[in-house]
Amino acid sequence: MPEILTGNLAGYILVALLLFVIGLGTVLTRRSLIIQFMGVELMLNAANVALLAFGRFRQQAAEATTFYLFILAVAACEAAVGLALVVALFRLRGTTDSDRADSMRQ
Amino acid sequence: MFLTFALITLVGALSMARQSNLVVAGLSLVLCFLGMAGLFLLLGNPVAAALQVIVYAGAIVVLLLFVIMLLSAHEEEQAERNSPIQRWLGAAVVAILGAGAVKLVASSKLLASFKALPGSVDPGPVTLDAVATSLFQQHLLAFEAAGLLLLASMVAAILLVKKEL
Amino acid sequence: MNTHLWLIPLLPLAGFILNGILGGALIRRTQGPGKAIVATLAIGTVVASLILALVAYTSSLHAPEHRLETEAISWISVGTFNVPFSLVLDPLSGLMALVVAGIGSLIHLYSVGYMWKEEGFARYFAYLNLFVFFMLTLVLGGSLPLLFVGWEGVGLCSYLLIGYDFETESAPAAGLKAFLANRVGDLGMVLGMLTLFACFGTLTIADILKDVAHLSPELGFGILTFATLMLFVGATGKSAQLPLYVWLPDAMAGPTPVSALIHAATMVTAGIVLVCRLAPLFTLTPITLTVIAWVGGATALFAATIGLLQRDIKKVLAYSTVSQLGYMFMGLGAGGFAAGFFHLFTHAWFKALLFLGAGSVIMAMHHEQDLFKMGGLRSKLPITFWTMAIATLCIIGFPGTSGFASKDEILYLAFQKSPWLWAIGVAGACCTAFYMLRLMTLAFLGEPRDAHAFEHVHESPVTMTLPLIVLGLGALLAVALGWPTAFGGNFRVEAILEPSIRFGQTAQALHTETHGANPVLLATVSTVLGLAFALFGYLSYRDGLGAAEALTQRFPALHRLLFNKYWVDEGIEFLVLAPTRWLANLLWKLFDVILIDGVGINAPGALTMVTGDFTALLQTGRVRNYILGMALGALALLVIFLR
Amino acid sequence: MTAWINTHLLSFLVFAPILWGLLLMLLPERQAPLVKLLALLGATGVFTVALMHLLRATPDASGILVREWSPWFTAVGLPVDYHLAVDGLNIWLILLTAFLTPLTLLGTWNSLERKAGAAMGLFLVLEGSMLGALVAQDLLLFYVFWEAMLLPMFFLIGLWGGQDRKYAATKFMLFTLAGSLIWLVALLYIATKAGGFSPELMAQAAQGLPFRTQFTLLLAFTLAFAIKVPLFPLHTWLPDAHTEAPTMGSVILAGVLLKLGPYGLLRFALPIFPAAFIVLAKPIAILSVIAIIYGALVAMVQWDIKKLVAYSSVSHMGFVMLGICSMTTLGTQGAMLQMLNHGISTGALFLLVGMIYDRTHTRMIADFGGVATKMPVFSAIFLIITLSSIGLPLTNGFVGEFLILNGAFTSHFAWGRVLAGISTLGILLSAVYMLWMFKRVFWGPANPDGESGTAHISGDLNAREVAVMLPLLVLVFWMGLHPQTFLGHSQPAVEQLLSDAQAPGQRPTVLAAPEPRVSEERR
Repeated sequence: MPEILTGNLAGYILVALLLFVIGLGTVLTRRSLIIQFMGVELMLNAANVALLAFGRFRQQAAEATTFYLFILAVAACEAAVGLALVVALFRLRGTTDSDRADSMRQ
Repeated sequence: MFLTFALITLVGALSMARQSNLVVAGLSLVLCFLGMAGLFLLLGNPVAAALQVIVYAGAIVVLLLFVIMLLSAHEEEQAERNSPIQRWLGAAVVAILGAGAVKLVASSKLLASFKALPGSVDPGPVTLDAVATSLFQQHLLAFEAAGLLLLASMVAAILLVKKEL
Repeated sequence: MNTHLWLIPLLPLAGFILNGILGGALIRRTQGPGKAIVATLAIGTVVASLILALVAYTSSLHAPEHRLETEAISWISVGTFNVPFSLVLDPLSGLMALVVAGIGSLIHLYSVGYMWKEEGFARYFAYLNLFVFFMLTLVLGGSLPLLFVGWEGVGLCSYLLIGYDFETESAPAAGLKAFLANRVGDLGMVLGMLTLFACFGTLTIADILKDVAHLSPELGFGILTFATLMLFVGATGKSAQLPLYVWLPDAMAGPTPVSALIHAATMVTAGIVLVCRLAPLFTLTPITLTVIAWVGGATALFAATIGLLQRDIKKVLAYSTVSQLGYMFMGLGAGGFAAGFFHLFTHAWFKALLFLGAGSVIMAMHHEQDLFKMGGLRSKLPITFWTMAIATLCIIGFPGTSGFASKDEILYLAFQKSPWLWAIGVAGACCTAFYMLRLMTLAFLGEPRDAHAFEHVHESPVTMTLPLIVLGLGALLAVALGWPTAFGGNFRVEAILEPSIRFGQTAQALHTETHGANPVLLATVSTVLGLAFALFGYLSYRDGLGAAEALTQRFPALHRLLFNKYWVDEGIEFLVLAPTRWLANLLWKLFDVILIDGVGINAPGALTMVTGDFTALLQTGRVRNYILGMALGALALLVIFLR
Repeated sequence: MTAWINTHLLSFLVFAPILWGLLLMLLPERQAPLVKLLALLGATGVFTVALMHLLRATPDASGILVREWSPWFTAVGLPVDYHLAVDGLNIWLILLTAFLTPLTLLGTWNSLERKAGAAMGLFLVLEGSMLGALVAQDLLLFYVFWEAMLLPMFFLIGLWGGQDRKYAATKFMLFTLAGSLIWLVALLYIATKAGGFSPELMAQAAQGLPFRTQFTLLLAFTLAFAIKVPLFPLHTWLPDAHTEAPTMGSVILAGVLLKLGPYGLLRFALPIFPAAFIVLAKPIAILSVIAIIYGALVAMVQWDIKKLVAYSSVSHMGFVMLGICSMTTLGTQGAMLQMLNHGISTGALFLLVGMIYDRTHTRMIADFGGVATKMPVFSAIFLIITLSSIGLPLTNGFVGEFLILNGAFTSHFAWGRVLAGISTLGILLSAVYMLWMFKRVFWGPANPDGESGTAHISGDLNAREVAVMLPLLVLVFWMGLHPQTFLGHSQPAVEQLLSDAQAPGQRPTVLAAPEPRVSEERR
């Protein structure tokens, strides 16, 4: 069994990176704002995983958790405001498709 | 154990990414977050695991689902027009980044130097005490700022959604 | 010292200002009395000038060098460049001032009757006063720029007075043409002044002439020739010589008294005055003198031939004026400055008289100017007829008249210059005799051709006939100033003008090749030929138009050539004006609009816009595309930094 | 107050109009009548102060009449001075600016239909910045004001202009900006060499540079100034800007703004790079002559009166440039006078065109004809100004042109005579286009079309308009009869300038700014 699958730092980081990439892929390939939103959440969480893993392996778990908390707070804010924006957009345009919200085109 | 939780996390994430039904996608996200909580436990961090379940899997995903229900946008809408460039380029970026990530992790000497926990000084699981001490002593100002941010975003969300004040 | 000299030009200026500002309102308020006040003011100022000029002239005869000068008042002064206001009254300018003020006041008087019913009575008199002011400035100015002030000023007044009937289509066009033709000449004038300043470092006439005397022959005669040639170009413009004469016939669109004063007696002679003023300078440049003589001769004949067939009474006189001015230049060019000036002097009287007479006829015929519609007016307009007859005798050079004296002297000098020049002059004189008799016969003799108009004809009021009589007397008495020595007379004018023409000179500078000739024989030949043509003119038109038409049919090509005035106006339009307009349009549309604006300015602008439009395609407004871009960028950075 | 004015006169002249104008722009639109009155009062006040103080001032040893000088700030080691001064070169341009502003305000009292108050406020800001550029002696300060002039003008054209105002305003802005940005590069280059922004320092530094460098730098300087003049072939912004600008904009554009070009050339380019200037003078002189003829020819075939006058500006400013490039006292003095002449006569022409535009809302020559019957007073005034513009003797135009021609004719420049000879053609052509236009607009039968401009004319000039024109008419004759009033001040300055240029070695030692007295007081 390769070492990486046993839960060393490299394993955690790999998971974090893959999560990030999946999140990015979601944002890039899906059109529904809500699911793009989920992708963004996933990317934030990938950072969380990496943060906590590094914190653990570098003996600073408590500190890392504190920052995890802050990320959590920011994510919560982002979710609240972002979803509010989605709702507002839906009210205005009747859609949650990000491609249809293209009035910024010249 | 690590492998199990990692697989749960990644499968949840992938399923979320490919689901066409938004509700199912949201539930996949819950699965992903639960897997992540498991990983946190393995990292000796029950505090984070608990928060992950409560806030993410609980509050945020519920919020998402509420919005899906509210807008009754269960399915993704029909595309206005095809954008193959976007799709293929996106896929390519993801593929390159994914491959790069694997290669990076595999070849990184830095990561390799943390091969295992230095057994001699296992600090034990993170306690709520330690987190609280760190939070309220070193990072009090940041904490207050975060509180302010939450308040501001609450106000903003209400303002945005409310039709007339 | 001599401050009163200033009053000579300034009095008419005051008249202009008062009449110009207040006259119109006054006439609108009070009608008749207002007009009387305006006219009195206008005439009064000119008459006052005349008296002052007379006084000044008499006192100048006792002054050293027969000169009166005013103190110089600073005008333009930059470093060594000094142009003051200063007036000089010497025999030349004195005589000219007398002519201007004298004939000017007569014509002012005449105008009262002629213009009484006009709307712009005050405007007319204001312009006329302004003209007298500028003309006196021109004559008396002590420096070339001051002379130029008058020079341009009389051009302006001529422009304004020709365009007096500004509501018509033709008068403004004629005014514009006059001003522009004059401006062409003025270019020469300016260039001449520039050259003279570069040569002498001063533009005061007296200083230049004094320097000329000390000029060593090797130094700069080429440039002096250029300067005098340029000054002569200026003179051709103002004095209507070839090729710039075209404005003068059109200028007849102005009121007739204006034609008499400006376009016959005074303004058009400014060129002759200028040449006489700078006589020592011109004497040094024989090439210029030759050019002057030949241009003058050519003009004399050319204009006279056109005058042969004109139907408009004023046009005949206009071409006659051009022709007579040509004689004056011929005289100047032959070295006879005094002779040229003398012809100017006599011509001023009889040509003004002819114009005023024509004005009287035109008014009697209710503004009909076509000779072919007149006839038999002698009985109805006796004073006009007899005074005009005197003038006619003078202009055709009937022995014993002033015209004979001045023209004969010029022809004699011309013969000395070149017999061909003399021949041209005689040919011109024959034409003159023909067209003058034609004019008189058509207008006054024979049967009335327009019976209806003839019914209402009656002699002009006394304000108009009085000037005619005075001018007639003047034309007769002018001969007192000079009678050719060949006929046992005394060419007094030469002695009178001596101090002006030889100013600053010590030695006789003029040495031209002379052709020995018997003056009496020459005079006899030219006079007999002239009288023969006069008779021919009378006989051709005595019995109406029939004989003339027969002649016309025998020489149709010649008739068309002359009747259409050699197509000079059309030629100028075709060769000068049209290409200029075409060039201007080309410059504007090609250079400004296409090259500079199009290629230089707007093309880069358009390029920027097009580039912008293309790059704007990347801006889809879709957030996914932007994120993709961001991801690509991040990827690129990663590749760059982690490689 | 009096004492303060005495020591801070120039600052007052510059900043009073700017601040007053900004203040007026803040007032609401419904107060427009009041704002107009306040603007007029302000402008008149500035003119009165300028007239009283500047004409009374006596020159010191170096010919400076009034001076304000203190260190301003130091940027990357280069000291910048707050150095304002009035001497023989700029005194009459300053007075011209201060004189034209109230006249223009009064002359366009009812011309603007909307937001008149704001426009007048903006106009005062423009006046202040132009005065600033005229008095600034430090090159960076000059540059700041130079660019500051653009903005109010840009908005005047762009907001209150005619149909194509956006195009014209953009063109004006980009054209001038392009020139001045290149100039800025050269300015910074020479400033780093000189260690400061004072012209004296720069002149010293320039002498040490190789000739090619000097020449290149001078080219960059000249480009900025030549665009402002505007010199052929950089002139095409002018007809558009003039045509589209509201009357007040056209007046001040022709009256003052263009003069900053030749002024800058005389004030900065010539003293800093005398050796290179002598070389560059020849091509510029040729371009000026081309401009004279070209502008006149093109003016001839215009059918918009304003455009015609605009092209005539190109022609007249060509004379100014020719005078400067003759490098003779005569020519330069003529150019100084011609700048004032052009300001007076072309400014007056634009005012007059504005007056008839107010009545008829057209500027097309073909729409008129027979105006003299309906507006005799207007026609008389227009004729006098026209004559002044074509340089009839006894009016102002003649003296300037004659001096310039004499200067060019006697210059050391070998082709000077030829150039002077060719440019006399400009005198003829100016008569052609001006009088031809006069004939078509004022004389002849009225345009029979009932919709034509002439048909809309209801009355002659009113008392306000006559009051605007009278001072201009007085000046036309004053400058024609006694130009000495205006030449006297600049005579020593011009002589000094030219002798310095011909012998660049012996210039006086560089003066330094006095100790930072003012700034300490401020603290």
